[in-house]
Amino acid sequence: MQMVQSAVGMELGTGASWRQLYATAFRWMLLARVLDEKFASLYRAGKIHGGVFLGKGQEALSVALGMSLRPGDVFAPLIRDLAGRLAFGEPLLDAVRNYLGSALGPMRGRDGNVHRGRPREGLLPMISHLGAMISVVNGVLMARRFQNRLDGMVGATSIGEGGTSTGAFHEAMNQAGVERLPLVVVVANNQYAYSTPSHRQFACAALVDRAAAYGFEGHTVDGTDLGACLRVVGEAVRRARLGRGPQMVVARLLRLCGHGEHDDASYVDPRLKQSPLGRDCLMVAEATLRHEHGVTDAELAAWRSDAVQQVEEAVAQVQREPAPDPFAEDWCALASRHLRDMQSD
Amino acid sequence: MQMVQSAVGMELGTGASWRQLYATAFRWMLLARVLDEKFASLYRAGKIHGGVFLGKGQEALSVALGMSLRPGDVFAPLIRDLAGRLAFGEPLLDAVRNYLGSALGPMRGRDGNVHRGRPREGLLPMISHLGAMISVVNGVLMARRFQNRLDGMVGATSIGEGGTSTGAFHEAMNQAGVERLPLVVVVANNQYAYSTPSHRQFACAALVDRAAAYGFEGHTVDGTDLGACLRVVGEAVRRARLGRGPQMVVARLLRLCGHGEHDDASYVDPRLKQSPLGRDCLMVAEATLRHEHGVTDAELAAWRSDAVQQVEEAVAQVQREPAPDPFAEDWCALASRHLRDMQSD
Amino acid sequence: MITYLEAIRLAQRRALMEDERVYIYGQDVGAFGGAFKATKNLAEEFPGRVLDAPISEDAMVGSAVGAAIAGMRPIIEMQFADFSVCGFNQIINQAATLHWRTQVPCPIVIRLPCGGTSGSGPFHSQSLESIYAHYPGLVVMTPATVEDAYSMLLEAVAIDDPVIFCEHKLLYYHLKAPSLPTTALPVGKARLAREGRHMTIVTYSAMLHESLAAAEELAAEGYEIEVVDLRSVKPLDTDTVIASVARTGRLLCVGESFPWGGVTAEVIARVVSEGFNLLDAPPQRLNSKDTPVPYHPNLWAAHRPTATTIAAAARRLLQM
Amino acid sequence: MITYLEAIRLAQRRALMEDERVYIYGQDVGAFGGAFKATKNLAEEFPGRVLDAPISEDAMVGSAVGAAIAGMRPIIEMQFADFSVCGFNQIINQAATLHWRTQVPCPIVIRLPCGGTSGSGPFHSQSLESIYAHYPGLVVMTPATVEDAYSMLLEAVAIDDPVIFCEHKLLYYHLKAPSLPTTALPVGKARLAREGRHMTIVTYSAMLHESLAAAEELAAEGYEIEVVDLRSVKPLDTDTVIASVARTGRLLCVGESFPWGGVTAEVIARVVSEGFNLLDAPPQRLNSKDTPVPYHPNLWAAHRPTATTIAAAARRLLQM
Ligand SMILES: Cc1ncc(C[n+]2csc(CCOP(=O)(O)OP(=O)(O)O)c2C)c(N)n1
Ligand SMILES: Cc1ncc(C[n+]2csc(CCOP(=O)(O)OP(=O)(O)O)c2C)c(N)n1
Ligand SMILES: [Mg+2]
Ligand SMILES: [Mg+2]
Repeated sequence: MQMVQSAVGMELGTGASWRQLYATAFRWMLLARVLDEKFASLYRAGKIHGGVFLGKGQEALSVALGMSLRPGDVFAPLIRDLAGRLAFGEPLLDAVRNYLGSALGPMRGRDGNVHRGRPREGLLPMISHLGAMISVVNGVLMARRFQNRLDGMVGATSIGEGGTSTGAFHEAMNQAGVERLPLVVVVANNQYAYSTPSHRQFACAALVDRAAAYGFEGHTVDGTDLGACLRVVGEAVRRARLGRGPQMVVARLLRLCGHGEHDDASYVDPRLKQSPLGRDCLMVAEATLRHEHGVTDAELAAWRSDAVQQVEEAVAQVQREPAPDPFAEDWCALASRHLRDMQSD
Repeated sequence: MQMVQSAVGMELGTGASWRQLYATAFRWMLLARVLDEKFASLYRAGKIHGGVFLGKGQEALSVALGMSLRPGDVFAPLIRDLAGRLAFGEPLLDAVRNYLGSALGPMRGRDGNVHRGRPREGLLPMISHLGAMISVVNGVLMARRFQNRLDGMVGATSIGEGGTSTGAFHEAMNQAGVERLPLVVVVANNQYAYSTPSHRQFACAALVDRAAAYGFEGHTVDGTDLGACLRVVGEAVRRARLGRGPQMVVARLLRLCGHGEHDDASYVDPRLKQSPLGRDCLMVAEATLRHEHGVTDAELAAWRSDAVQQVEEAVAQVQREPAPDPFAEDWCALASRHLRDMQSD
Repeated sequence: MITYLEAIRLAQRRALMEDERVYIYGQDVGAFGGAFKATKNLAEEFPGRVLDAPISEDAMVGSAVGAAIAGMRPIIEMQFADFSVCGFNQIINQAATLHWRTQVPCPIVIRLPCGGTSGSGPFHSQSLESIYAHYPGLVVMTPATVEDAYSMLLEAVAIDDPVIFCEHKLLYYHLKAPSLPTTALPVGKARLAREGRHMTIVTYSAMLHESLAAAEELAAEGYEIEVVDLRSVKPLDTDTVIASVARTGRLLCVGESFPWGGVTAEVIARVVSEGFNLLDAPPQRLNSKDTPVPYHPNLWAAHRPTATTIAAAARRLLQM
Repeated sequence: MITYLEAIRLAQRRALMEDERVYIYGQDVGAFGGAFKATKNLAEEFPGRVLDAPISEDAMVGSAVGAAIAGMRPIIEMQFADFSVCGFNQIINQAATLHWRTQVPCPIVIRLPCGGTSGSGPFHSQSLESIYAHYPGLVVMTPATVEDAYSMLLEAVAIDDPVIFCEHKLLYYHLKAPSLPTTALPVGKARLAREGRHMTIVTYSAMLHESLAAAEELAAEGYEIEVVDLRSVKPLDTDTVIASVARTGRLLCVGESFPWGGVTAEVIARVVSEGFNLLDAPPQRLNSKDTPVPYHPNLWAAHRPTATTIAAAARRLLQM
């Protein structure tokens, strides 16, 4: 995996300019948005089996996490993290291959869509069961501690506000607190878990109240504001890296798409859509780039066409790639081939 | 089940005197202690199979909960709740029968020791898996809401600080918050979960911080002080009953026995034993009765001999009762007998 | 025409209508009507009785047990069968043991959208009937037809034990019947789905349809295949299976769950221990392969039994 | 003399000594040495490598998977097998699928103190081998002897897959051997525990000893019973079983887990589908009864198979 030079490599105020950081983040967001839209249209065209799950509206938060991480860190993204994945260094091809089920993809067609990763390179592939990835990140960090390689390293993961209701979330948060691991958990409170509004999901005044209950430092951020996300998430990651223990960031935002592309999200309260939460972080960031950083229309157009080109090329390439061949499979789930269990099936 | 008139029936300051309340509580504690000691000696004599789990040091907290409840409430006690069970109205015979495996016991020898209850009478029998009873209490309360019978009713349950690390605890607490149920959860932070000290169990400054994270009101109490327990637990129950939503009480205390009677608890830090936490709530309460309420030696001796007599009689009776007969069992776990699954075994 | 899914919805509607002890609890089952729309409009029609749950399978099931103790008859919808394992402890240790321990019945229904569909992958495709059927105290229903989906769900609500109700997602939309049934076999009875005399295929759920297709294929070759639909895998109607084997002398068991243990092994073990002499050839079985369920349609199609592989296994068995 | 429990402790000690990637994580495994003392003194001897876990089975297993990804070889102790179901999702969906999905191995060992003991009741007595063996991607070991407890645990740590290591609590203290083994059968191979020619009993774990006692009883009646110890139930060594059945013509399978599905059904299904003609009588099986495990010693003794009931089943089979 070619890891990109991440945001924290050029820590805020040290070296690279804020403008450069902001612009880089924006370009990952843009790439993620263009790719997500491509997935949506491939889905509508019947080219993708199963579901398509987009990160629309959550790119600013996600990219801030991805850019705050470095090679050597570990990251367990969730369903709406295309921007963060790309910023962390996941090749765009991985995403395309996994959605199209290419035999050359990271999961070789065995698993699909957002269930992908490269565990050896620090990118953990999610299982569907919400909350289950956090303790896996903890385990990587515990391993690095055993190996005396934990210093300066961070583990990061995302979850939705709905996922915080799982027992797995609780056990893993508590475990990270007890072990005082350099874990950063970013909660995207996008107001809905599928169709379920937050008041049917939790009853605390603010989700960030849970940070203290686990011995985490807590942070909140406006997830529609890229600058705020870069600052707050970056700071949380910095603290974890410095050994200040686990960090939890709760972002307020709105999912600007369906739960999956099969869902028209008609249950979303129109007042929320019209509220500041309903702003599109990509457009907000674009406006900031124009007005505060003097980015021109021409630059923006060039970035977009670069993103479109990357996506089109990747899709064109993957569409020519082989599908997995069931006859070439040896249908054995064990690494220890000699222990495969023979039986008539 | 003959339910005793509980403490809240004579709410603090209304009617029955504080002295009377305190003395009643003390007598339940004493009965529980005497019975627990009897179980320990039966265990040492090889008369009890499996384990014996005592509530020594936790009687004040437990009795305060049991006495705050009324007939019609629901209570899911845990392992160290003999005093609370008795105060709630569990017949002493149930405890003895369940430990000795009498066929006449509430579980008919199918389950043993602390795994007993009378679900139809509001006393839920624990399963071993920690945290699992809380959502069951929630369910009873949800049912009463459907049935329009929730008003003025309370559901209560106990757990140790170790049990708060389970996913089940979290999911159920969150559920109670969302449903705004009249649930009272009493956490006995007795500093150890089996041998595991609290700093390996959780990392928050204080467990009561978790109350807010679930939308509960939180309370703390010195679990060695019967008066404080009656006041604080009583107040939590009162608030739940009045519709102020779920309540969490965290008590500080020390387990004054092994995890079970097989365990000498040699891992307990001697400094804790010598600290105020290590006081025996029964002796503290006895001193209070003597010095503040003018209870005489003769009265105390009479109460004790009454407790001893109740226990001895019950044990003598149960020892003559039949053991369950495996040949009389029909070995069917289903209520729908006609659906039993025939197979060679 | 009524689909399998609509039958499930209508059964729930009828249960809500006829029995005020019934309520439905699960993620997104309320106003949204559920991920598969099995509860569409029910929240509106039965205000306060169809509740959205947090993403807390353990608490969902635990609370259902408590409600059952207090006299209700909850229906719990798992969004996918695969997520039910997050409530596993409550299902197998709390719900399944309650009546045996306390004599208090535990009438809850846990609806599991089960089974593989193309592109769903390892975590949205599992068939869990073999896991739940292992546990004493549970009834495990696996309806294969629109009629059974309807009548068995009603019976699931009516009986006094926890029922694991395995609905096959592949049948939701495509399986149709002209009307709702007015009569039904009782739960615990298997059904002769097709008569024949050369071989018995014992199966259930979506595999019934693959098996029937295989039987059709073999009919063209002159073989008459009897197909038994188990309907519920626990209780398992050994008598009907053995009666069929007595007629045909040959047994092939087909299931979609993983190959180690499970329904097919249980059926064969029962038939040979009780009906050994009825067999003219070694009983055979066909399950999915011993890996997680794959995402890619090509792999998925090869992972589970299909009419083609069933017909091939049947031909081999017919030659033995 | 070395007990079964001490063999488990010593295997862990050796693993810690020889492989710095090994660590132990579980409730009370540290200074306390574990609920059964299987890790006694290990925390002291290997500072920082034997860690107390919170009461969080899900997180215990999840973190083990993460550590395995990062190159460690964790051993997770469940305090009782029964509590492992609180980590069920991580075991079957996270650990078991990792290698198949990603090609990254998941070398973790989950030690389960299994099986019934008198007075332990429904929640401290379960035998879960049949449940875990159903899932692709797991290896399930069920050692019945002191030697196997030692050598198989070492092999469990060495292999690259998640291993469910089922230790039987009844054997912990009472089963003894003069010394640790120096050689061992590889995992995946069953063992002829007793030779005979009239019947084969296939079993594993504590039921091996009940079966051997039954064989002894029957020897006095002139019957020579062959006893096969499966050692691991997944992989399951069908070849050794069939070879034995080829010699004896009769098969009785004995297991302690619940009767529906599971090891005994799987063994029989395999034997009949591959070795039907070797059988002179219907294969039979004996499991625990179809209820939770009872608390009272009288009930418990009747719930599980014993030498007496095994001998009775064997006699019936010998007459068939
Ligand atoms: C344990 C578990 N239960 C149920 C599901 C089904 N499910 C998938 S996504 C989802 C909603 C998630 O909501 P949230 O965590 O808020 O994330 P969002 O989709 O809003 O980003 C649900 C219920 C699941 N994946 N895991
Ligand atoms: C889910 C689960 N895991 C493990 C256990 C084993 N276990 C029984 S009691 C106990 C310690 C409980 O500690 P705590 O909750 O603090 O209660 P205390 O014994 O101190 O009263 C443990 C680990 C269990 N019962 N349930
Ligand atoms: Mg959400
Ligand atoms: Mg404790």
